[in-house]
Amino acid sequence: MLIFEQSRAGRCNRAQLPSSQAAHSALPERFLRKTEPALPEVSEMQTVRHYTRLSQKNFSIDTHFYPLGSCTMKYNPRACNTLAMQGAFLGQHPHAPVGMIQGFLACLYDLQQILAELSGMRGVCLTPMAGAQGEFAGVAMMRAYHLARGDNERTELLVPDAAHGTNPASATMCGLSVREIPTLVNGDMDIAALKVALGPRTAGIMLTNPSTLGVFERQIAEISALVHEAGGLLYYDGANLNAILGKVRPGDMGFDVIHINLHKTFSTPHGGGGPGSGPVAVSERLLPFLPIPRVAYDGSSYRWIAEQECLHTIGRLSAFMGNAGILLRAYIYARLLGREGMERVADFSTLNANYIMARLKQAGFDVAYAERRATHEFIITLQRQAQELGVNAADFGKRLLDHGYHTPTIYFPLLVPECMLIEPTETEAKETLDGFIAALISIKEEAECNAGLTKSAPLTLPVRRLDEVKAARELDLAWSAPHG
Amino acid sequence: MLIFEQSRAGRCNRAQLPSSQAAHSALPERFLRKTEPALPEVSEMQTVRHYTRLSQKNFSIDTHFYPLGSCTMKYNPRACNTLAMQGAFLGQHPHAPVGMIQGFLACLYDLQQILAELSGMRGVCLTPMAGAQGEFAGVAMMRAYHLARGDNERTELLVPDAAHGTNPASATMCGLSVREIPTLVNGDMDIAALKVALGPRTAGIMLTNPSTLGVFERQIAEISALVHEAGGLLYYDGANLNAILGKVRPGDMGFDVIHINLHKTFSTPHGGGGPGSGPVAVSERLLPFLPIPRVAYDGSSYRWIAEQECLHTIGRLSAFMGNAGILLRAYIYARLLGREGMERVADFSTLNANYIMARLKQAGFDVAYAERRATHEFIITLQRQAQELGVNAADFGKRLLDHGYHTPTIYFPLLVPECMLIEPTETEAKETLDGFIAALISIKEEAECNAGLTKSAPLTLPVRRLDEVKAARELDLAWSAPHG
Amino acid sequence: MPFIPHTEDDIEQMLATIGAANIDALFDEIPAALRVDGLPGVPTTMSEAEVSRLMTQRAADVQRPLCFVGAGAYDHHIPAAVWEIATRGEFYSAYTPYQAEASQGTLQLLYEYQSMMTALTALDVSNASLYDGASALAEAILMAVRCNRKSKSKRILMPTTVHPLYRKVVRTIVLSQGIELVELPYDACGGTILAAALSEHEGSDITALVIPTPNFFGALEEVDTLTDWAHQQDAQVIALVNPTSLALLKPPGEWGHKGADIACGEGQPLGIPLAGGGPYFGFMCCKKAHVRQMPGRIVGATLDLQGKRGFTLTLQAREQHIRRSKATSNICTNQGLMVTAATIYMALLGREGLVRCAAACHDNAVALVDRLTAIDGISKVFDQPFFHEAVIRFERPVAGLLEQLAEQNILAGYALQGDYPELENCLLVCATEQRNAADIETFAKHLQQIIGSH
Amino acid sequence: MPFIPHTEDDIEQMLATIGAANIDALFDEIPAALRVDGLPGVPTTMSEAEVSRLMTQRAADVQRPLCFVGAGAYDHHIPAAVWEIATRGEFYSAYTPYQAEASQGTLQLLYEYQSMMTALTALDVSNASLYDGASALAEAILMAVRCNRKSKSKRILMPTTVHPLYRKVVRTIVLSQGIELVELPYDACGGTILAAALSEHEGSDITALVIPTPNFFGALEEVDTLTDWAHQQDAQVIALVNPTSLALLKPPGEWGHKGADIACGEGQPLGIPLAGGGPYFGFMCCKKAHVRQMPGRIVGATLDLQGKRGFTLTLQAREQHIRRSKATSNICTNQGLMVTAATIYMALLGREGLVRCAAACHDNAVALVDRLTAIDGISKVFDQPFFHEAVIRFERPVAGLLEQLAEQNILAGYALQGDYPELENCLLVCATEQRNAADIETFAKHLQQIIGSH
Ligand SMILES: Cc1ncc(COP(=O)(O)O)c(C=O)c1O
Ligand SMILES: Cc1ncc(COP(=O)(O)O)c(C=O)c1O
Repeated sequence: MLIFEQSRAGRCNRAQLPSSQAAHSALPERFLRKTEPALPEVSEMQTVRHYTRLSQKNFSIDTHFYPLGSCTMKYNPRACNTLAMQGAFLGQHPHAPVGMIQGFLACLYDLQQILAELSGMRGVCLTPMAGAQGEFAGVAMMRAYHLARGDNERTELLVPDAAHGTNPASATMCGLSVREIPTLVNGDMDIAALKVALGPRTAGIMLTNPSTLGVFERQIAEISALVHEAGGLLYYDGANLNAILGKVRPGDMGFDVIHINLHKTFSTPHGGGGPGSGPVAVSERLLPFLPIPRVAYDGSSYRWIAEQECLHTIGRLSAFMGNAGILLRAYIYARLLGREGMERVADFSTLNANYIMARLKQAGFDVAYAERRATHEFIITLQRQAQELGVNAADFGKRLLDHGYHTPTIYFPLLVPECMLIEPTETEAKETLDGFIAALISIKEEAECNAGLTKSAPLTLPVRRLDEVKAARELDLAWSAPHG
Repeated sequence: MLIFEQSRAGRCNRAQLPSSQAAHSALPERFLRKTEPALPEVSEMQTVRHYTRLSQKNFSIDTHFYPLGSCTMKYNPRACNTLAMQGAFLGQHPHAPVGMIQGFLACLYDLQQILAELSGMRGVCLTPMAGAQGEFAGVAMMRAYHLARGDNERTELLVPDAAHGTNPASATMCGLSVREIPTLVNGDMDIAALKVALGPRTAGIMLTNPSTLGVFERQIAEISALVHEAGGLLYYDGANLNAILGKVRPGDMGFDVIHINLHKTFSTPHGGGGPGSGPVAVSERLLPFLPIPRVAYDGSSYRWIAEQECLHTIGRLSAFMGNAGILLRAYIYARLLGREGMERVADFSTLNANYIMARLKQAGFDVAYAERRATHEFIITLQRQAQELGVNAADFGKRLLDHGYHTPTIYFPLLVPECMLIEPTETEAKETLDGFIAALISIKEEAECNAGLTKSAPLTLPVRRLDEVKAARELDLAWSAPHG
Repeated sequence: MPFIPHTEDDIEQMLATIGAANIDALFDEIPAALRVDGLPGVPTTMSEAEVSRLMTQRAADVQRPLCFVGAGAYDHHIPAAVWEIATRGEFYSAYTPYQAEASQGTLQLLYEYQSMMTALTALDVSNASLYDGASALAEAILMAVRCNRKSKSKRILMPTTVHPLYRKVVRTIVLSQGIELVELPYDACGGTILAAALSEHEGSDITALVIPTPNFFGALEEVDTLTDWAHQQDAQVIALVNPTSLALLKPPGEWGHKGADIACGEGQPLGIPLAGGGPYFGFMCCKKAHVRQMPGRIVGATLDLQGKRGFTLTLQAREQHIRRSKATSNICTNQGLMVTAATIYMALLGREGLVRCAAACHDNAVALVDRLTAIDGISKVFDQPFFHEAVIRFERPVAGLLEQLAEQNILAGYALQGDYPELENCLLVCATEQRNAADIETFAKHLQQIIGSH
Repeated sequence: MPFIPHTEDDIEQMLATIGAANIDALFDEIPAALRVDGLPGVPTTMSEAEVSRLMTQRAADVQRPLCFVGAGAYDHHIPAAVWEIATRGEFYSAYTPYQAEASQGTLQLLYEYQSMMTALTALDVSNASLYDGASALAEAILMAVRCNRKSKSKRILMPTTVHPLYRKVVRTIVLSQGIELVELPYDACGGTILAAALSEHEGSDITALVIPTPNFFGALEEVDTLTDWAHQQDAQVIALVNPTSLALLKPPGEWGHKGADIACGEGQPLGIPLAGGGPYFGFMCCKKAHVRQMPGRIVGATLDLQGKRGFTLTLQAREQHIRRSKATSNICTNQGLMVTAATIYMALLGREGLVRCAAACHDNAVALVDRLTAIDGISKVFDQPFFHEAVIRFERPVAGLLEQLAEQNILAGYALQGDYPELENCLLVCATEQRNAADIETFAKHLQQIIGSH
């Protein structure tokens, strides 16, 4: 039942009413609404019960293994939430003078330093509110760099064909055009194609390494050299940073700019879709273009860097300090891990992925790029099953839900047909991986003898398989009161 | 799976280890344990996931209608929790000097005043940690009163046969013997029997009014006069205070002492079985015997009343200030309600109970004391169904779970066979009551044509009906590691 | 190694299965020259106990003043239940509901959120959130350009009564897409869009007009006239609104004859803590006709294969993961948890609660302005009705005053001179439902004292 | 009427169904003479916003000192996850799991709790909690009387090394049941039970001996000798223990040749906040033979009708709702939520975590005592090994010192003279794993300064 369907005219939650009866009639009629908005009229307990019960209808990290590739669904330490939710932090007004919020600024400053250090970069701006906004900021800085040098023709951004959709979309939002670079069958970039693509129109290239194919781009040094020689810059999509934390730094690989998805590598909550946070870090040459606001420290107190100090900044991306509360959580997580913990992140996320890959290979699954090392994630393709049994990746995924495992990312990257991108993360125990592997194997066996059953999954969730076509055709996007 | 069954030797949650590696070997061998305790070895995420999932296996007020008679399962406002869990309150050491904890003492003092006011009593001690401890304290004060007067023979406590089990048990713990007073068929006390029982051995009488039969004892003024005349005192079991809040006060009814179950009337959490809180309030004559600690206010600051000021106190019931954090929650709730809200509590809990009773009567259920007004709760008896269909109160109760309703209290009070004591509380909406009524009716119909199905309930819960006999015969009270 | 569950045994078995000698071997595809040996510049690991202590100290180094500043972020009461429920693991640690059947909790909640926002704005559809109010405005402008096929100019009329920081964000985000932002000055008397400035653009190709109300000065724009004017120019109307105010004020869908085309704004007032500036969330609603140009996630109701109602992400063909460089936006991760909180907030306040909250804000703001302007040397700057903020002028620079009031633990307002040099000595002050008469008196008394002692 | 969902329509319909003219008619069985017209003495209703502000102000009026006091309540780190999970509505707002099938969450957790407590104490069974440590000791004494059928005296040997407040609570609770409490003095050198005092009771009818360890002075009693001595007298042994210490110290089940019969104590150290003194919880474990004399709830594992494991309350025939005046105790509502937190706490720390925590406490306490007694004029009072508390003596009254240290925001310890007049100028100081070297130094420095400036 919807909260609206529990509404009754005249019901109201009195504990939440302001005590004064206001006399807003003072406002001229023309500014006022004629009827009260159709918000639900429910009691506080109904609301609590409703949303508590709704929450129970979710899979989440706190309840299920959630190996959603490219999303790094690792344990979100509760301490990060509890400590960031302290009243003093929550009560800070964004316009509060810096003298009142030194403790908060200290956290942001420290986080800037930590991110610069682990990315091998020179400067950091924390403000982008998700990976995609980090991409926008990064590409905008690349563009600003070229323009500042009078290099006005560089409007083409090279993007591997396996890239995440945000990469080309961000390029477009920055007014650049996208040129796709193909991938070789071994998962590395087609350098020959890259060479053809590079030229005076090249603004730069946007890579994730490890790529979304779950393999490390081995030619990165060469790519970096080629792009730089051609006058372009290198952008690092940090969505996969979990795989290499403390092993190799984007700055050392030759990248000029990187965004870091804190909601992935730094375990801030995914929140049913966000908030994320996508700080950008840059090499020396992009420093002048960093967005604002940023925090400076003079040895005794912290302050916002003034706009006037950043004449070349690409500007602001949010009204205030990005997703500040998420930055606090990431900072707490970074301190909990420390340098020792950070190195272990890559170790164990990679161990987990390679273990599942090895076991699935043994069990007869088709692994994409099977000759390569898995990084923190890897791909299986169910094309054979789709062709032979009529059971596709989506069916496998839905059936996994019945086994109590969240579906891995499916149908991305687009390069591999009927693919499943599996990212276990470092925080999952071997027994959990074994359970997941067993489930996949049992689904494969089920599909071989009872494909109909598999295709009708899920069977045990609050709803059976939903009709997405109907959803898109007969749009029902908001509740409206039944007539009469 | 138990948390122990997820344990692996050598696994450990490093974020929770103290940073220093301690050298406790300094302690002589004879004091040390030889093997480490068999606590689970699990990761933090496993723990979070395990207990989050366990929680989902509970019915609770926040998820279900929970009409458990005599327990007042009303909405627990989240504000009471959030505000009581502020760091400053949580961090207070019980030995902190009063100068450091004025804000806390102010809350306790205010609560003492409010409870005195609404009970019509002269003095309050907040320390009893549940209703039963309140009973102990109250009876102990009655005993102390008689002893202080040299009235040493008064060792008999009169208790109606319908009383809650804690009443006789508390009497025993105070060294008193219990004499049961029968109840008339109309639900009132058998005054004739009371007169017979009263005498020089009478320490007093312990009543709840409304009684556990869900009816108001109409002869209370007469009872009070008789008991007082006989030299006894009157104890009010405040478990049912929700029914009369702001309507009639125990002090005005002639009671000398009362305990108030804050986890009932004042909506502090039931917490899966506690903590409760059972403050006691007394009339003038029992003031000297109140337990300690209590809070005093001199117009500018708050302090603990010193033991030396209370020469006749029955003493301490807990090492420190009882369930202090629960007292804070009750205080917050009391302020949210205020006097206006308190009166409404009785109004609407009574309205809800009478409504269900009326509807169930119409639907052909047998209501006990059908000619009486229901108070905040009432009783149905399923004796007819048990005899005719073989479906008893327990079966009805288990089947209700399948319909998404928690079972009412069953088989209590002992006076009514196959009974269900139904207490909806004031915070439930009419639609919820209607759903519950419909469920009971549908179970009755089901029982009439398919008793086997009803008796096999529950069908939809994490487990089917449990074998309680086996549990008691083949005791398995703690996990032990499998051998080998 | 906090948060890593592996035992030595596990590691050994797993490596054996993989056929690797040790964990380091798993990184053998990374060119050795690029490898770093750890991160010496990152601080060392701390236990949770140590970090708790550090963060408690840091929190103690943040003050909690009495707040009379708004200017884009508002100090409303947030019912305790909002965050107790929103931070439940099942909401907190789930991600975008790609697998609808396993995410009915989040999806139904988003559908309810969309329904609440359409109820507030009187528009047909809502998306499931954008980053914040400022970026939502930028997205609304990009969307309006897509919606207004007739217009070729990509010319947007942007009043200076729009929040200065929003205008900066818009510039950052939209300028590289060939969009022209034309500033509309404000009326020095009313503090609203200068009507005369519109006539200059009469008849020219305008893609969209942004109408902020309450505007940055707190004043209510003449939305009916403005909307009709824009529609006469074939321009789209983008409403930039405060969601709390919509409980009281005419909703964008009812502005003028046809209603605004798009409404957007900052969702923070709906149960989101101030929190130093974020996370907040941007909301966006529009007419049904424009839904395919909407950026961001949208949830729809549908049926499962047994005919039971369920909810799912829909119209995904607009989005970057399908449409890539041609998507309506690059947004992927949005502000889901904030919307979770906002939904619970709106349900907890309910219809009457939000109306009363908005009314109390307005009343308190009127009381505040009346009280302050009763002080000698303080005057009201604009005469247009306002919602819960207004501009007052002092007879001397405000910087010093703000500092002295801060010493009294009062956040007195937002100084306007930086953004509007002509508004010398002017302060934007705000009162929400949280500021009672005593608070206002405290503020006024301190102010009087400071001014008097000058 | 906060929290009441009824609409006017609802009320009308419900009254019509009932056949009552108005709500007041529902109270017509209450004698009119007794009715009151409301509660004028109770303050008026406040909105949640107002109460929040009040409680935030009250919280601001509570200081958070650096804590070196224990004496029955210990300042341990509590992992954030403990209370984030324990306050989930499904745990927080459920009641005693009478309907096992609808309460498997709470029941399984309690079974796990019992398993953890038996692991810590090396005894066979645990109940599901009592009110607090002090009342648990009282219940243990009553239980020992029931268990020890051979003894007729109801004589309990109660060392003065037991927490003075516990002894008071025990007196309040057990004295009316004809139980005799005999005080055992302590050894002025060791700060533990005076061995010589025992010999006085040799051969007499003793029902039980209470053995506290670490005792109130922090000192470790000679548990093996004491246990064996008591058993030789056919007395029951009641161990009063600190659960954290049990991660390190010999568990009661292994004391002497036969082990203690009953172990009880305060559960607060296991993840329960100090919170001004409660809610905490009492724990109690015993040998299997005594289980039917145990007070409180007990959970057992069993099977459902399909053979699946499940959990249920068991041995209820001991309890008041069945046995009434003959029950093992009057306890009904216990401290469920605290045990929920403690269970999560023990799982989060795990075996190694609790062992390391206990070890760190001990080490810090040793460091504290070493550092303080290095100051001129401060000496250690007892020579027996201690766990995380110890007694130090000053050359002058401690009251003034405590006040001066409190001004420096230091809670310096518990003054003993009130309870032990012979321990003039003595302070019981404590260090948990939370007190690091810097804290100890801060304490010592301030103390030095104060003493020096005297
Ligand atoms: C490879 C990759 N790049 C970019 C992004 C975009 O990040 P965000 O969703 O934070 O905007 C994602 C996230 O899903 C991703 O997986
Ligand atoms: C009528 C009655 N009296 C006494 C009690 C005992 O209260 P508590 O459980 O708080 O000890 C109860 C609680 O269930 C009760 O219902």
